Amino acid sequence: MKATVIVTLKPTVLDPQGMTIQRSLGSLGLDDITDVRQGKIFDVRLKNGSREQVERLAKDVLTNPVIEEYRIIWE
Amino acid sequence: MKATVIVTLKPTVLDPQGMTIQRSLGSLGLDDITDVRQGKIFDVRLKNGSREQVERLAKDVLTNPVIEEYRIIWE
Amino acid sequence: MKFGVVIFPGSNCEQDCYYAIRTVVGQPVEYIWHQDTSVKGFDAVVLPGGFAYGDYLRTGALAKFSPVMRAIADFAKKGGLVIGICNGFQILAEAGLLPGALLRNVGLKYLCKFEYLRTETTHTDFTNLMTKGQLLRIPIGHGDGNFFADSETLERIEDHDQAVFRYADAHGRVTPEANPNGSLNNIAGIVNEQRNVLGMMPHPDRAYESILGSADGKLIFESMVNALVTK
Amino acid sequence: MTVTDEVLTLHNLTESEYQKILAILKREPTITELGIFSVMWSEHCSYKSSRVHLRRLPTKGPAVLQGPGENAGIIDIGDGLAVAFKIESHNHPSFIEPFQGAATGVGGILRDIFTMGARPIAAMNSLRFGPLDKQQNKRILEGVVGGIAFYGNCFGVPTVGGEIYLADCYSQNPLVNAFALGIFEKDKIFYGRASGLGNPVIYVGAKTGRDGIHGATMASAGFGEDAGAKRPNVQIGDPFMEKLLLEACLETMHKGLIVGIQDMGAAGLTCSSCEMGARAGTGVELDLDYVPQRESGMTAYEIMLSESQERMLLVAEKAKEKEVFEVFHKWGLDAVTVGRVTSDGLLRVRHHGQVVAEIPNGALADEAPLYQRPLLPPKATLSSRLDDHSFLDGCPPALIETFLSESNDWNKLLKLTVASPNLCSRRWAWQQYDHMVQSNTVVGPGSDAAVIRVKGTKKALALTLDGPAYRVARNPREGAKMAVAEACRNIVCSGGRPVAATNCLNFGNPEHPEVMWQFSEVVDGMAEACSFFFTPITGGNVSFYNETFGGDIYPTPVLGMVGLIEDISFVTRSSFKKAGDSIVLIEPVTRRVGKVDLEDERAVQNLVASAIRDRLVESAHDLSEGGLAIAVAECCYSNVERAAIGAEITIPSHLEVRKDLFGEFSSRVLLTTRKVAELRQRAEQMGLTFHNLGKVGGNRLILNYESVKLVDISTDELESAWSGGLPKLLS
Ligand SMILES: Nc1ncnc2c1ncn2[C@@H]1O[C@H](COP(=O)(O)OP(=O)(O)O)[C@@H](O)[C@H]1O
Ligand SMILES: [Mg+2]
Repeated sequence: MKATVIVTLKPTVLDPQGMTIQRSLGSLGLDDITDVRQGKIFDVRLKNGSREQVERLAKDVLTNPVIEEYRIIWE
Repeated sequence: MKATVIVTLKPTVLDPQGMTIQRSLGSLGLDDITDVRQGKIFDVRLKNGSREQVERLAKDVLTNPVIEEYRIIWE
Repeated sequence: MKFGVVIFPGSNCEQDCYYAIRTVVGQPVEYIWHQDTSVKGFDAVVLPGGFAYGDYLRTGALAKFSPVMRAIADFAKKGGLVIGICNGFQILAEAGLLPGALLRNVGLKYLCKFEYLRTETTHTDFTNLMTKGQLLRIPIGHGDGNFFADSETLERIEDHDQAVFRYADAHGRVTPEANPNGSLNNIAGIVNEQRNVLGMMPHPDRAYESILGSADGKLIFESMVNALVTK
Repeated sequence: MTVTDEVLTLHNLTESEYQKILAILKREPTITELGIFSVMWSEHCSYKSSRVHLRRLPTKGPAVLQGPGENAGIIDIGDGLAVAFKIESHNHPSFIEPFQGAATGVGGILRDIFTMGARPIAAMNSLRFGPLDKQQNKRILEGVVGGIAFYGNCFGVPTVGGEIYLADCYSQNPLVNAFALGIFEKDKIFYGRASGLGNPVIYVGAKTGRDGIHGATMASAGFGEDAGAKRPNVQIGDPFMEKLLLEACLETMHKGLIVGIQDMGAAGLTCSSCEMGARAGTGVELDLDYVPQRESGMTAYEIMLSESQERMLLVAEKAKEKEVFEVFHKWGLDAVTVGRVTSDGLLRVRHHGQVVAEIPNGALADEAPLYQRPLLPPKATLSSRLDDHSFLDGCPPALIETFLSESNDWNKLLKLTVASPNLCSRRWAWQQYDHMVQSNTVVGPGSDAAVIRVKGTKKALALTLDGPAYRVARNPREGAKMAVAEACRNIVCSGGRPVAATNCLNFGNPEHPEVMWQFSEVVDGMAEACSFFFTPITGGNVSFYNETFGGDIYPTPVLGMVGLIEDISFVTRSSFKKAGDSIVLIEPVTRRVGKVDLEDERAVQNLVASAIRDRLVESAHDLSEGGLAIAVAECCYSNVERAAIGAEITIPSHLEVRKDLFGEFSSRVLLTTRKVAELRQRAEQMGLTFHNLGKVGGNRLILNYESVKLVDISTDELESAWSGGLPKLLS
């Protein structure tokens, strides 16, 4: 079984990475793109289909709750 | 309009980050998880709905074709 | 003979390269701004270390779009000497001027320390003053120096004698323990097929005076001067 | 607005402080004004509990160009050059988010340096954590080290030294003190002054978000049960932005385009604007509609109090506004005029066409309340049990017991000791810091002091951070003197002359009379020793409220000492140089633990300094934690110049073997020399005790005691125990 964990910065938290990418796009002629925010994604495989372990992984290991939030997509 | 670009390492490329996470899982009792691979996700906003710019962004900027591949999710 | 050192936003070793070339190698050197569209008048171009655009997307990824990179690609195609050090190597790889890519260090951490490099070939414009197998002590300082290429590309690099430096131990043995970052075949530096573009992760610009712990890096700049003189 | 008790509590303002506000304004404050007062009068910004004491520190000297009161202190190093340096704490943010907290701490201190026009050329950090048997402490340490590396490496400043020390009291309250030093021509110093009526006030750098609102007031209150609720939006560091700001600011300065500049650190736009006005005796008028904003719908209160990082405020000459913009645009940065300098001495803030605040700058910056808080020596003090071996503090109890009882297997004991939490190698941490960028690093992390050469001269700078927390906890006054003595000794052992210092005073809750007593004692001890050694304090930082659930941390002063090496050929390392060199120990006639005799200390330092200058010395190492055995071991380990090397010495017996090997007596140094007789003569002339211990050589460390061979161990084995210590604790 597979799952995808998506970890992103909370919307109010500054994302220097995304901003820097966005700011450099003008010179590439990609000026329709008004905002870029960067996050992480984890493709996870698991043996017994124990969803609970993926939840714990996402919450306790992959996410820093002070600045990030996560969502899980099940396949 | 919004789009999400997901960039992941090609399957043939070693993923040290994913491997390090994977290795730490045993001691956390998360031993049903057999594989973790890390990637990046970019949440993009665009003005004129020009999909072509997002395609170019994903292909030319966000991805290094030597090591990575991408997919786009449209919203 | 004139050297040019490129400044990208976020470069931070441009002064080291400048100082090494001017003061120690004794050659004229000028800065090149990343927005410049020409490198006319220069005989050799240095892409220095640092964090161009913060390395925020991938190392070297945003810098490759700087206008100066088009000029440098032309310059290289015509045989001009280009050396990319650390972040400069990452930029050259991103720009396709060198094969392969630089991944995150296997240990996931930035590492700053001296390494031994074994000189694998003297048939380049950057190593012509060395002997084959010569050991150089030159420091690294990077978080993404793990050289990767697909197996076909790697084979071509080796077949064409393009691997210039490998990480080695103090006795010159190329072992897994001597590999600080997980690079394939312990590769620390490569040249293009034309042999006029070098990318290397270690910093010769931090090892050009014995007071800094080593002066071995000078050999690389002096080889470039030598190549330009004899050309 | 009705200002209720609750509103005042939320702003950490007392009733009497509120009365003072009413008296200054002669009316009720608006909410924005209340916010402005609360941050400017917070402990962090106003030093209201510490100022009466800090006045006792010596701040003047022939080399001092700028003492406390500006963003950084400045000293003259000759050749037309000056260096600016300062240390600052970022303790509370680093507890909430270790990586970003430490990163933004580094960012903040770097801004303090380049605000004055100096290019940062070195950084250091002093860190305190709880013991690493707790998972949370490991996470904090890893995060903090990672954050420091992330910021400093990207910015391009070499992180050349620092200290990490573990003890229980820091478990819920880590300390992150960041030091930076920059260099410039001494006639190109810039100040934070808003002068020139009508001159534009220009905002540059990152956009303003709701980051760290009330960061300053938070740093002025302890963490209790409601720490979570008080959490502001965490500040995220953007070292790339800061690097661009550095280059752009220095360029505007060199082109002579600006008249005043200040970074937006604690209390953001509020602090920078009113302090610049107060220093120049002018008013500043801001229109917040022009302030670049990252989030929508921000109130005036939020914009004024935001602590978003990587922002600066400059004042330019009217005619040069455009040129300033051009420089910033060249570096890809926004620059916006957000206000003007006025003549009325007021900070006037407009938002959406309305005046939302109007306060005299002087009242905010200079008329903050001052407290002479009660002082009381604490009843219970730390036990004296570990006085001879302070490094044991913070070690697991089992290790302490083994150390204090083992008396057969000294090989084992030494191996255990070198790997113990407070003595093991910090290489794991500093290898993550770029300590070579700028190609000036002559001696990097790991020696007594870091040494940075000054390009274009034959000089070098020696830098060290010292904060002997256990000693200060045992006796604040003596401990503070020891900190100064050790810092100076470190500089002298590196071939330099101590010139001036900066200090970061990390303490518990100033409302506890015991804490204020500690503070006062530390200031007195530091003042005495700094006067004695002619090393004025040119600035620093005070961090109070380092407590959790009512428990105060050790009083933890950290001293950052800057020394000058007149000729780079004087640079001396702590590590042994060559086989055959003689190892000698130099100490005062009277041995002391936990206190220092300043005259004795001076004699030792004078001897080392003169011996180095006269080329009698091959290596010099100051003895501190772990005493003689540890110092000798440290001199054997490998370094950038050579592989590990052995030594055989005979340790003179004095008291008892454990103390003779590991006792931490003050004012001692270990030298190697090829001129034993000459050195001995000098030492004895100066009234010092001289012991010729043995020689460098081989690949084993051999320690004889009287006629017994106590230790005989391969240096490789010892070094791997030492260097493996921290990784093992973290794994
Ligand atoms: N412990 C101290 N010793 C000497 N000077 C100090 C100390 N703490 C603070 N100062 C001085 O007080 C002034 C205000 O400091 P601070 O508010 O930390 O500056 P900033 O606003 O740049 O952070 C500075 O000039 C600083 O050097
Ligand atoms: Mg400041």
